[in-house]
Amino acid sequence: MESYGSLETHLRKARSNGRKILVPYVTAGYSPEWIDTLHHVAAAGADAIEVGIPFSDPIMDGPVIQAASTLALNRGVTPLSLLNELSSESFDVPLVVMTYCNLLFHAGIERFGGWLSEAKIGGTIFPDLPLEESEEWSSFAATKDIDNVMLVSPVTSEERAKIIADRSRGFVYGIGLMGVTGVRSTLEESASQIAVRLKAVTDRPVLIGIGISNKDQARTVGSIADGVIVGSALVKLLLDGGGPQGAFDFISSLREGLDEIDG
Amino acid sequence: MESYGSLETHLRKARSNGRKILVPYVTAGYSPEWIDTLHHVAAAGADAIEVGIPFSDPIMDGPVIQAASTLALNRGVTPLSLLNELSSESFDVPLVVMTYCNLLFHAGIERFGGWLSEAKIGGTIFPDLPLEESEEWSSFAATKDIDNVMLVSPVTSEERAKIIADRSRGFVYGIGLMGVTGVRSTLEESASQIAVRLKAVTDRPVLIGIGISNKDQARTVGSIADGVIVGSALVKLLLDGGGPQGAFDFISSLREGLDEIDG
Amino acid sequence: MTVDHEVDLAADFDGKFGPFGGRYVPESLMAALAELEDVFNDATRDPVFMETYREILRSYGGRPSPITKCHNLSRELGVELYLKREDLNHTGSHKINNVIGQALLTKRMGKSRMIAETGAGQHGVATATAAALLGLKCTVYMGEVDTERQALNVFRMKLLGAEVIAVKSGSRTLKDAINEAMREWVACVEDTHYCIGSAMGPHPYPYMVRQFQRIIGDEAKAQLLDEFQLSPDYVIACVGGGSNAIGTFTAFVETDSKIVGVEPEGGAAIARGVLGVIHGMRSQFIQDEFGQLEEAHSISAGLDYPGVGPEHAHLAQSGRATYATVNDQEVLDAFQRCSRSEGIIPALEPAHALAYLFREAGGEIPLGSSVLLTMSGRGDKDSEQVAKILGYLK
Amino acid sequence: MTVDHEVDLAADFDGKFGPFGGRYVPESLMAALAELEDVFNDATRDPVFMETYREILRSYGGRPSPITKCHNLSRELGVELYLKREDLNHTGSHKINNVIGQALLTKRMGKSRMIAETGAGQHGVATATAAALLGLKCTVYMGEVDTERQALNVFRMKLLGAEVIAVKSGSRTLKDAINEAMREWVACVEDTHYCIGSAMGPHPYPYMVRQFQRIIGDEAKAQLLDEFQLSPDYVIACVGGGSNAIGTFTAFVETDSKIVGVEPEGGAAIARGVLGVIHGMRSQFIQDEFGQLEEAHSISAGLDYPGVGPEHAHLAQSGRATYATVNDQEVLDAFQRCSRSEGIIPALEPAHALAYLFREAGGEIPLGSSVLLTMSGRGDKDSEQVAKILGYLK
Ligand SMILES: Cc1ncc(COP(=O)(O)O)c(C=O)c1O
Ligand SMILES: Cc1ncc(COP(=O)(O)O)c(C=O)c1O
Repeated sequence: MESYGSLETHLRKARSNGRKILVPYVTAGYSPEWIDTLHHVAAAGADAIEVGIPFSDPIMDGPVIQAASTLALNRGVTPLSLLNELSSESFDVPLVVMTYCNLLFHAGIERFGGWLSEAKIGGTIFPDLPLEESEEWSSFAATKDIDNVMLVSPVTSEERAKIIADRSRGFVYGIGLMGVTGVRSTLEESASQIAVRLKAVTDRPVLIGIGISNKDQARTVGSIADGVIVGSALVKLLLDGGGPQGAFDFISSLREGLDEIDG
Repeated sequence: MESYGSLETHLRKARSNGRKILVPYVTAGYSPEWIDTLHHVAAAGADAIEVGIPFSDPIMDGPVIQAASTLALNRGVTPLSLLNELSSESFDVPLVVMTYCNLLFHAGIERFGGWLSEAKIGGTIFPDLPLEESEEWSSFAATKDIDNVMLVSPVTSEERAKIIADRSRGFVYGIGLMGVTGVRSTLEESASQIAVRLKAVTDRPVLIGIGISNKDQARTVGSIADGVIVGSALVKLLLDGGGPQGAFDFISSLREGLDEIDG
Repeated sequence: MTVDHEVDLAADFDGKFGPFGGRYVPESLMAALAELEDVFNDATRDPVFMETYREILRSYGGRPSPITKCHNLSRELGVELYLKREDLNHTGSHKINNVIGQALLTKRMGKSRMIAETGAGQHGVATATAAALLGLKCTVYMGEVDTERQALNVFRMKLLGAEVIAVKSGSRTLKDAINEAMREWVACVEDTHYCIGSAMGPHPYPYMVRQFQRIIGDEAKAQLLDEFQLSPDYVIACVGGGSNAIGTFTAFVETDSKIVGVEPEGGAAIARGVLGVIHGMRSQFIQDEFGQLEEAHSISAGLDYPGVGPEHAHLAQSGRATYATVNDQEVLDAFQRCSRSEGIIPALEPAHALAYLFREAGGEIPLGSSVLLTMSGRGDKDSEQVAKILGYLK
Repeated sequence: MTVDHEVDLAADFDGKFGPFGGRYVPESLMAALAELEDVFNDATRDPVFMETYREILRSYGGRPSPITKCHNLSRELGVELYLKREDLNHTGSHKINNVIGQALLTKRMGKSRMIAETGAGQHGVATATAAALLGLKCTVYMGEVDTERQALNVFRMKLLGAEVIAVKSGSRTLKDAINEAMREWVACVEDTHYCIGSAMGPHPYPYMVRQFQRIIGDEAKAQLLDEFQLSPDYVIACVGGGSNAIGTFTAFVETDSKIVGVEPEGGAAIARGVLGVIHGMRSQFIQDEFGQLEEAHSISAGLDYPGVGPEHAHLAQSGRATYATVNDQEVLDAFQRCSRSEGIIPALEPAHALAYLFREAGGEIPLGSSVLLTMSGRGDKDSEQVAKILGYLK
């Protein structure tokens, strides 16, 4: 049960160093500069980066990430072309692919796993692959040193949350609110609650995502959880023309916020 | 039963003089010159004139007479205004009003009868007042020396035709074909047939109308019946701008045709 | 559930409803009307004919139409409202009851063609439907103005195989379409039946159409008794020519129910018309001072007729039924309220009946009353028009 | 006539149709789906619930819908054609069967609101109707492209009290409306039920919708036996998501009848799709080489879905049913032919089933066969579109 790959090893190490974990999300291929953006985000103090592979029907994503996905798809990118781009890059932090399970099943677990390996991906997040259907991929992924991260929602029962946390690898993704990805001006109470609940049932790194958009929110949640995932706020900045440097500045400020937390 | 008014007296006299009877139809008020038209038509050799009082919903009339009625109604004429115009005129031949029974019932039999009397009208034709409903008006009309003319159609039974012919006053109107008023290029066989049938059941003058549009047709039918009624062909000529003189010429030619018949 | 009204259907009848009714048509049509009357009387005494009529209405037309108890509106209004759901019939209104009957008579007379007048197109579509089903040719007369306003229904009739003639005479609306159909009928009466769309025209039409439509009220009466042990305090229906209303009322004339017909303010032949003889019948019509027929003006094309069937004139005169009017705004409001409260988008015609009920519940109609209201048709046909009026569509 | 399928309705079921089906949704929705499954299983074992469901469909929806034997088409085609007349239901299609069931479940779960996706608007109108009837709030998601193409249906939904949200993401059509409804559901699952419109989506939807729609086939089977002493040789229905088809087929899966589902050529998820996991289910979808969902292209908005319900994928794979495709021209021809020959203007969706029959009568379908075909909806909604295509309207 307590086996895991290098993604989780990496995050556990950060945590044991008293560092709060910061995982920014970037939509792959949203612009030709996306690779550059990843490098800037890494340099700004990310502990891992979530790379979204655009899917035609992203049911867990709000308008911002949908828009980024559409931009990317309209540029003609494919899962393979994006992963190919990544395979010739190297990053100091692990990459975690976030996408929908049809892309996995369509390519086939082995083929898709192969593409991920080539791109040196350390983990995967499939928001529409529930516990009950995840075993096959999780096991195969493990053979490629890919940690399949699983999600727990505010309405997941205690019992089920524990099972999911056990089965998850890399970290446990606590969903901060009932809703899809998107920028929210105020932090939902549910974000801290899920953090408390998850910390109580697992020793695995607990990261909270969805609805965390700024330094204050990151600091609040980060003081309970092991860290945070920030997606739409970053992507919005990129879509608004912030560029790699803007991303760097934004992530740096979040880093700062997290670092202010009294370990 | 054999009582009748001056209209019938007039037509019987013509017939006994070996003359074929010609009754042209003119829509009252179709143009300011309509009275003038009546005079010309009388002068051209009509034995009586059918004067159509426009009604909003003339179910027995085809497009030509409908158009004339609409012209008149759009000029703002009313049954009373038209009859008033007639009351200050005088004609050598009897006038027969043709209209629909709602105008009669709306004004009321006595009032309408009074208007007709004032205008020196000798007869009436209500194509939508059937045998069964005609008694009240016929009787009242008789008191005003107005002959109520009744119609027999090609599909009227022998028995019923006889009753209608008996009840009719002025003349018996034989409907020349199954259809509404209108110009037809060929004469229907039914026109001669109804003439034969009616001549066999009545001594009253038998005039055939509907579908008789030219000299040849008039001559053919007139050689069997006591005469003909010509409506749409004349009205069409008037609508086409033929004017009183055109009407005179056309009626003269029909007169000529009828006069050629070997009494 | 089948309602047996064979006996009554076959009753002979002289064509007069008190001083109203009769047969005022050109002599050329008298024989055809006499034949129609005979064949109708004969057919309705023939169990095979009646069984065929009922079976087509059942297996093709969707009868019996249900009675819907409207829980929401009943609560809101303080009365118990029951709708007779003619909107669920094939082609979307009560019109099918009549056209199936007349199409069967057409075949029985050995005729091969039907003609019909139509205003908005509902009766035209129904007639074209019955003609398609029974293999008859069909020509529909429609005022030119209406063919433009209701282009989609023109297409539907053509789709069903009918020929549609745009009538260019007079006001180019329904009354002129009736005139034109009558004229055409004179010319082709031998092989053609004129399928009149309401309980109007010369005898036997008002009577015959009523008998084909009385299935509405006969069913409703039995259903209310069966399902709710109820005899309604009020029976309400909208009145254009008057067929859905008379088809409903007939079952209740001999009961204690109060009967209300609802006319549009701009076409209230009973409230504002006077006696006249037009379109083959003696009845009430909206006319000018000399007896020229006027145009009706109502938001609902199906009630846009300046006359009314003679039996309604009689029921009004005798006091057995009362006739109320509602205005276009009340109708629009009722259209929306019924949609929202019950999930039933009514045709604008029965929305008149609803408008009256909404206005009078707690007024003329005492709280606690039970009300049967005939939902004569569905509102799909009217949605575009209402959307435009309300500014939702251009 | 009432069909009793209580026992079967209450059967538990694991959500898998062979390798198809399942429940692939964000974790936030898993609890709601589990609750829905429980409440559904419980409700369908509760005689009071089932009686309410049936009674609303009867007294409000117009059930049972009749079986119409098509004498004219049967003669023309050389087969015996029986139509199951879902077009006569309230709101004009089979959709009402499902939404009444789900609206009742919504109340049973103590939720106050329904959301729904819609393509052409039929399911949206049906959901808004059920919501109005049962006093629920309602929001309908509709691709922006569709709100423009079907502006009138948008108005109808609003008239019924629903809020309509134009979805601007992706291709702005049905598949995106589904995505958006799912997303919205995640955010409001506590007080809101997602009323999916076809036999698709995550478990228990495909199963639940089938159970609410199987009244079609259960009734039809009993009616054919009752009225015609017949068990049909062929059972045919059109397949979009697949609800009318599965609702029909279920009664015949265990009989000898041959079963045929008909897909549009441009949206043939079974004939041309491949295995995928989208919209919560494992099934067949039309996808690009990497698994991105493609848009469907069909003349009929109701079949314009690039996937198909999982039970159809299973019936196809197991060979128990066959799936055919027809093209838009065949559908247009069938639309016209059925109108003209039978006086029934079909919706474009069931015109697909007719088109297959017209093509294959005397071919794949031997002369003399008896055929049950589900007339899933009426063509009023499509008349304008067809009139434009045929050049009758601009
Ligand atoms: C739905 C509906 N109701 C009522 C009417 C009015 O006709 P009648 O008064 O004959 O019932 C029409 C006429 O088109 C109609 O379509
Ligand atoms: C009349 C009709 N038939 C069929 C369909 C297709 O849906 P399904 O495949 O779920 O029956 C629709 C969908 O809108 C419809 O309106």
